[in-house]
Amino acid sequence: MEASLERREHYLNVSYGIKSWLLTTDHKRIALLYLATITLFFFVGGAFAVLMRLELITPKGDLVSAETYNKLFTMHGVMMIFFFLSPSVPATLGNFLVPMMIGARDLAFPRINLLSWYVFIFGGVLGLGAAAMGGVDTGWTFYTPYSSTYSNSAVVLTAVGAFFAGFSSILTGLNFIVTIHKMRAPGLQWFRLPLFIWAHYATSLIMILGTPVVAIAIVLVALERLFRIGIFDPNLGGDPVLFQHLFWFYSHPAVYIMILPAMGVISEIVACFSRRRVFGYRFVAFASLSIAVIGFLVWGHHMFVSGQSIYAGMVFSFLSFLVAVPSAVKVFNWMATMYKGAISYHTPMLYAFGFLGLFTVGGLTGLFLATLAVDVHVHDTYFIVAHFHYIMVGGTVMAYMGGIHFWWPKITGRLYPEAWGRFSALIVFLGFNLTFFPQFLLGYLGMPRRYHAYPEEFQVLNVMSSAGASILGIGYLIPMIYLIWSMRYGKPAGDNPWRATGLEWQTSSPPPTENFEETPLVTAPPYAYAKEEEEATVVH
Amino acid sequence: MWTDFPLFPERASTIAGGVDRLYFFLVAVGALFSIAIFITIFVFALRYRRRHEDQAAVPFHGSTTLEIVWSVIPLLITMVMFGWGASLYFQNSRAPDGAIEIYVVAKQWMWKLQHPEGAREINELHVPVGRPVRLIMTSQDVIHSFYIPAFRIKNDVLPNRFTTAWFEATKTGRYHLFCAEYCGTQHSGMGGSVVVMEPAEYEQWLSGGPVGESLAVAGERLFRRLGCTNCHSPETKGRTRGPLLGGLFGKPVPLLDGRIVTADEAYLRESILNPRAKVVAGYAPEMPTFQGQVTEENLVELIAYIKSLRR
Amino acid sequence: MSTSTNPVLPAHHFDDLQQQHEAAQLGMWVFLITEIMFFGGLFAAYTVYRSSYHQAFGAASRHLDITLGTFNTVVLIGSSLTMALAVHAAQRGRRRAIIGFLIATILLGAVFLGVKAFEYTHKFHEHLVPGHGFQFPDAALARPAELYFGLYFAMTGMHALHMIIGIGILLVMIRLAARGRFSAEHYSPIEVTGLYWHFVDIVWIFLFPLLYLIERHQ
Amino acid sequence: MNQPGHIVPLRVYFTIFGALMVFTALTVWVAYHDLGNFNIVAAMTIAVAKATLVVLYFMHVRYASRLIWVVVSAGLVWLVILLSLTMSDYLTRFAAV
Ligand code: HEA
Ligand code: HEA
Ligand code: HEC
Ligand code: CUA
Ligand SMILES: [Cu+2]
Repeated sequence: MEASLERREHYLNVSYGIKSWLLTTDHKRIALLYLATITLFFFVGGAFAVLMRLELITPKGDLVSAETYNKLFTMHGVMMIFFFLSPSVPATLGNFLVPMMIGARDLAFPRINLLSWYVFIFGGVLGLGAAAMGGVDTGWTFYTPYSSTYSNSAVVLTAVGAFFAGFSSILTGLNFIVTIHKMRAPGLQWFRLPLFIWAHYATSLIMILGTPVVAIAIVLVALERLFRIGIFDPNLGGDPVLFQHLFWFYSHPAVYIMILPAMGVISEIVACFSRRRVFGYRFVAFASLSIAVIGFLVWGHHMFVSGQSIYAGMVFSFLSFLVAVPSAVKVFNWMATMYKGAISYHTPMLYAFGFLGLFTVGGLTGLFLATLAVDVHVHDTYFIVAHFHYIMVGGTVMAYMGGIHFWWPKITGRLYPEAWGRFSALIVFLGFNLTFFPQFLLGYLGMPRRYHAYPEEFQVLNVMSSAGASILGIGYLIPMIYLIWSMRYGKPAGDNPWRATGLEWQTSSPPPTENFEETPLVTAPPYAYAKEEEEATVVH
Repeated sequence: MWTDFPLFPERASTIAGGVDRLYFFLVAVGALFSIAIFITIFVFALRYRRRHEDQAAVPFHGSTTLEIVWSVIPLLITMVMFGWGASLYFQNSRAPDGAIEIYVVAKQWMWKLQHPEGAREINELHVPVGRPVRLIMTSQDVIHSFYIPAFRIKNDVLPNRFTTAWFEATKTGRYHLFCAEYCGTQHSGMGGSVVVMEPAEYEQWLSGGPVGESLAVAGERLFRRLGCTNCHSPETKGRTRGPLLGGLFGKPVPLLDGRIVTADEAYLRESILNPRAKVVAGYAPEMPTFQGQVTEENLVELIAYIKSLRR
Repeated sequence: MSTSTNPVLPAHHFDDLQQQHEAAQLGMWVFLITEIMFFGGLFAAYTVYRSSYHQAFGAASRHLDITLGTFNTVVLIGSSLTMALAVHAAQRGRRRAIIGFLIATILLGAVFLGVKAFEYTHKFHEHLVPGHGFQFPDAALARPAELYFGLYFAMTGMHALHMIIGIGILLVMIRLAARGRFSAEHYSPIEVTGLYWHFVDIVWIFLFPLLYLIERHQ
Repeated sequence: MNQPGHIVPLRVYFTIFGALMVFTALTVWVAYHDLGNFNIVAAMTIAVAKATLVVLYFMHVRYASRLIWVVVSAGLVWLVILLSLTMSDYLTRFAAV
């Protein structure tokens, strides 16, 4: 097997050299370019988090100055949201898998795909450049008038960086939508698509419909800083709350950009390692779409105490509860998929367990925040910080890690070391909860977020949180090391080590440049894991 | 340090109890579902673990009944959350009559608080226990947020606009006052405390402190100095160019364009800064804007003066 | 999108020209709805402020030159017509006509931008550009009027930027057409460019009444 | 959206252009009449009519597949969501509690 891996031509060895990577239009190589870059951004963002947690060990602001601290959480948020989590699953796993799962040779616009990576890199360079030039201190939310008039940090540079990251995600979303509509293999009807594809379709809708609005909001802030065209300037009678509307019109749906693809990953993993078709396939598929659509109607829940009309607040609260229902449907369907399954404890499945539990906690605490009277108290406290890390780190990052492990054999042709995988999944889970659970308590106690120094009675919980963060950091470093190691030394995986059913597993690992030797013909729904279904799925 | 280790915030206002009850309900629902889901994961993972490589799962693919059940039940639960949360919020957003009115002016990075009697404080607010207090808040620069955890209240404080909040303290003591909206370098230092006192003590504090003149008196002086009297003075009866302002506060005002608005603080503020936005029926839009000539504190004084005018 | 050197063969990852054509068209439409939302943010800001400051908006609007605005509207719609004719020519595979109509479109676009530039300089001399030097005759309305002009420059500026990009694309199309890349079977780049150009026209169709025609009767 | 696409007769393009010119004149003319709140309604109605003509004929949506129709309407629906929910705040912000 070892030998065959080298002899056979596949996308990794068709050509060598930097140029063959930087000018590639192969969606699989572009996915790896993205993987490398967002990993970098994750560790940069993580390093900022480490420094913050170190500062917060003591109540006094002694490690870094207040100014530095403000820059730390801003750049942590910007890096993590715009440059790591939003592109995480879609730009890496999505780029790699969307064409393969639908039996296409590439995305519809391969060169636009490459362009999207360059746009992303350009934005990232601006973001990092802003960090190098002293950083920004507005918070990742860029609220005016602080961002437009008062802050003297590199706001424009960072904002433009975020703008380009957004533009890159528009291009990705556009590519996915066209690809999914126009490039499906013969016989691959909509209800034969894997749920991963449904999730990415829903995500792409949000990318193209929401991102432009935050783009214009960012442009307006930049215009105000550069040319004093004060659209949000209160001195002219402009309304800073309007900026918040435009910002959250995108940034709430954006949280679903960050969770939907992760949900797609979980559907694939849970089905494969329970050897069951995903329970209630159609409901899960439609849940993705309805989350994407209803998700656009709830943005005002970030503004309950912002001076927004209380009536608008009530409308937004109501709609926020509606969006929870499809999420609940999904969780229940995954649980039902495991029922009477044949469950194995491979690393991806352990991450999926983690996802299910932590997403539930994060989502349910989201309901606390959608509840008006309670949000008045917990808004802008650590309760919020805990909520979104539970969903984004406990949910999305877990699913992302699970997905990377799940498709690692497909991507590299080699297996990662299973024991290490399980061990670090456990470390991540424990470290995570120790980091972020105390923050719920801190939040209800009233500790505001974005605080560089805090009253003494909050110290114990903060120390616990910082301790957890160091464990969590280790939990992320281990996979980083063994995954890189396995690219060279891992056991050859074979084409389909998990005996999974998706189209991507029906081709060799690593796949050839054009993905399939022959365009596959699909005749049955996905996830034919049960014995009697196995035969009828794919005919070549 | 390790002895003072609270896990739950103090409850010191009339609305705190209601918010906490709702919170406990949410915690109960949340815990119920989370624990149920954690246990189910464990049970399924153990009971249905794969015992040998080729084990096949029992195939079945879905059940519309189940889907309906687990959509409708969460929907009903969330509707309870919505109804409870929204009605409490609505109740809590209306201040009772007869509240003490305290003006809050926020700026990077301090709170300036002005009592109607004239006492001014910075980063510290003294209030009597058992009396509703209404805060009328504005900012001189960026957005801040007035937050007293023990009272479970919070509201953003915006430039060029009034927002309000209210509370009625139920327990004497000293509580944290935080700025909860990120406002720049010293955001975390922009705090202080609220001191809740027995009413008698409070009276004493009011008279004992460095009492300035009351807001309304200062406002009256300004009213003359800025020349408002030229157009709004009862002395020049008969030929005043602007409407008389006595008894105006709280009354409905018919406007030139047919709308009727209530003369609240926001309206008074707008009338001074942007008089053309709402022109009173029967008058010409002659009043000049005073934007740029009056500070936030001046405005507060002018408004307190106009509010103090009786018919 | 026209990856292949031989114009009649589809790019390697498409099955046939039909699929490629449909993909290009859908792609452009999807891109255009992102553009709708992009301008949508500006329209939202406009709606909010116009509803709060209708007087000031009316007064400020009367400082715009309605003749130039109307003239530009006619010019831009005219350029849409020539663009549509270019697509028509492409569908018939008439290379010379394509190039001619594209050049006409560019010229009309350039006229539009020229007039716009003239209007901008005029505003500059009248001190109606937001910022330190802003002056408005009616002092009581000066601040919201500044807001209006902020929106005016942001909206027309973004629109002009889109036109400049459009002209760049048109130039590329002329080059490709001159090299004989298009035929009656393969013309989707031209068609897709046309979609973009018409979209920019539509934005102006809304900007014109919203910015120039507020309360002209006073 | 068939290949090669539907070819619209030239006459249609010129008719549409003429209609757009008429609408332009109309919108300027109507702006000089005081119709109160109806001015903005008239201006927007005319603009929507013009945009519809451009979309249907110049952009060929009239002859396009269902999918394109869906895409175009999605764009409009989302624009309406943005405007209406934002205005829901501003229109009720100062209503009495
Ligand atoms: C991936 C990211 C992500 C996701 C998916 C969510 C999902 C949700 N979020 Fe969260 N949120 C954020 C990221 C995310 N959020 C971030 C980053 C912020 C802060 C931004 C900032 O200010 O910096 C935030 C802030 C935030 C606020 C504003 C708080 C404030 O600032 O005052 C609110 C308020 O309503 C909210 C609500 C919700 C709700 C109701 C959901 C729902 O979609 C959750 C639905 C899921 C479930 C409900 C769990 C599964 C269900 C079950 C297991 C069954 C049981 C169910 C029932 C009984 C209903 N979120
Ligand atoms: C995708 C999103 C994402 C992710 C993955 C994370 C990950 C983490 N976050 Fe993040 N966080 C946000 C998104 C995210 N965060 C956002 C949006 C905000 C709001 C910002 C704002 O208010 O504007 C925020 C704010 C935020 C705060 C609140 C700051 C404040 O309000 O004052 C805190 C505090 O504990 C925190 C902690 C952490 C920790 C410990 C992790 C850990 O999970 C990180 C673990 C990873 C590592 C530890 C990296 C491993 C690397 C190493 C071990 C190498 C170390 C190298 C050196 C030290 C040189 N985050
Ligand atoms: C040049 C004359 C003039 C001066 C000076 C003037 N006003 Fe006025 N004011 C008017 C007129 C005329 C109106 C009614 C039309 C309108 O609403 O604009 C008015 C209306 C008002 C109203 C709304 C009254 C109502 O019945 O609703 C308030 C409040 C007010 N003025 C406060 C002030 C204050 C405070 C000052 C000084 C800082 C001031 N005015 C200075 C002319 C003036
Ligand atoms: Cu003031 Cu934060
Ligand atoms: Cu949200």
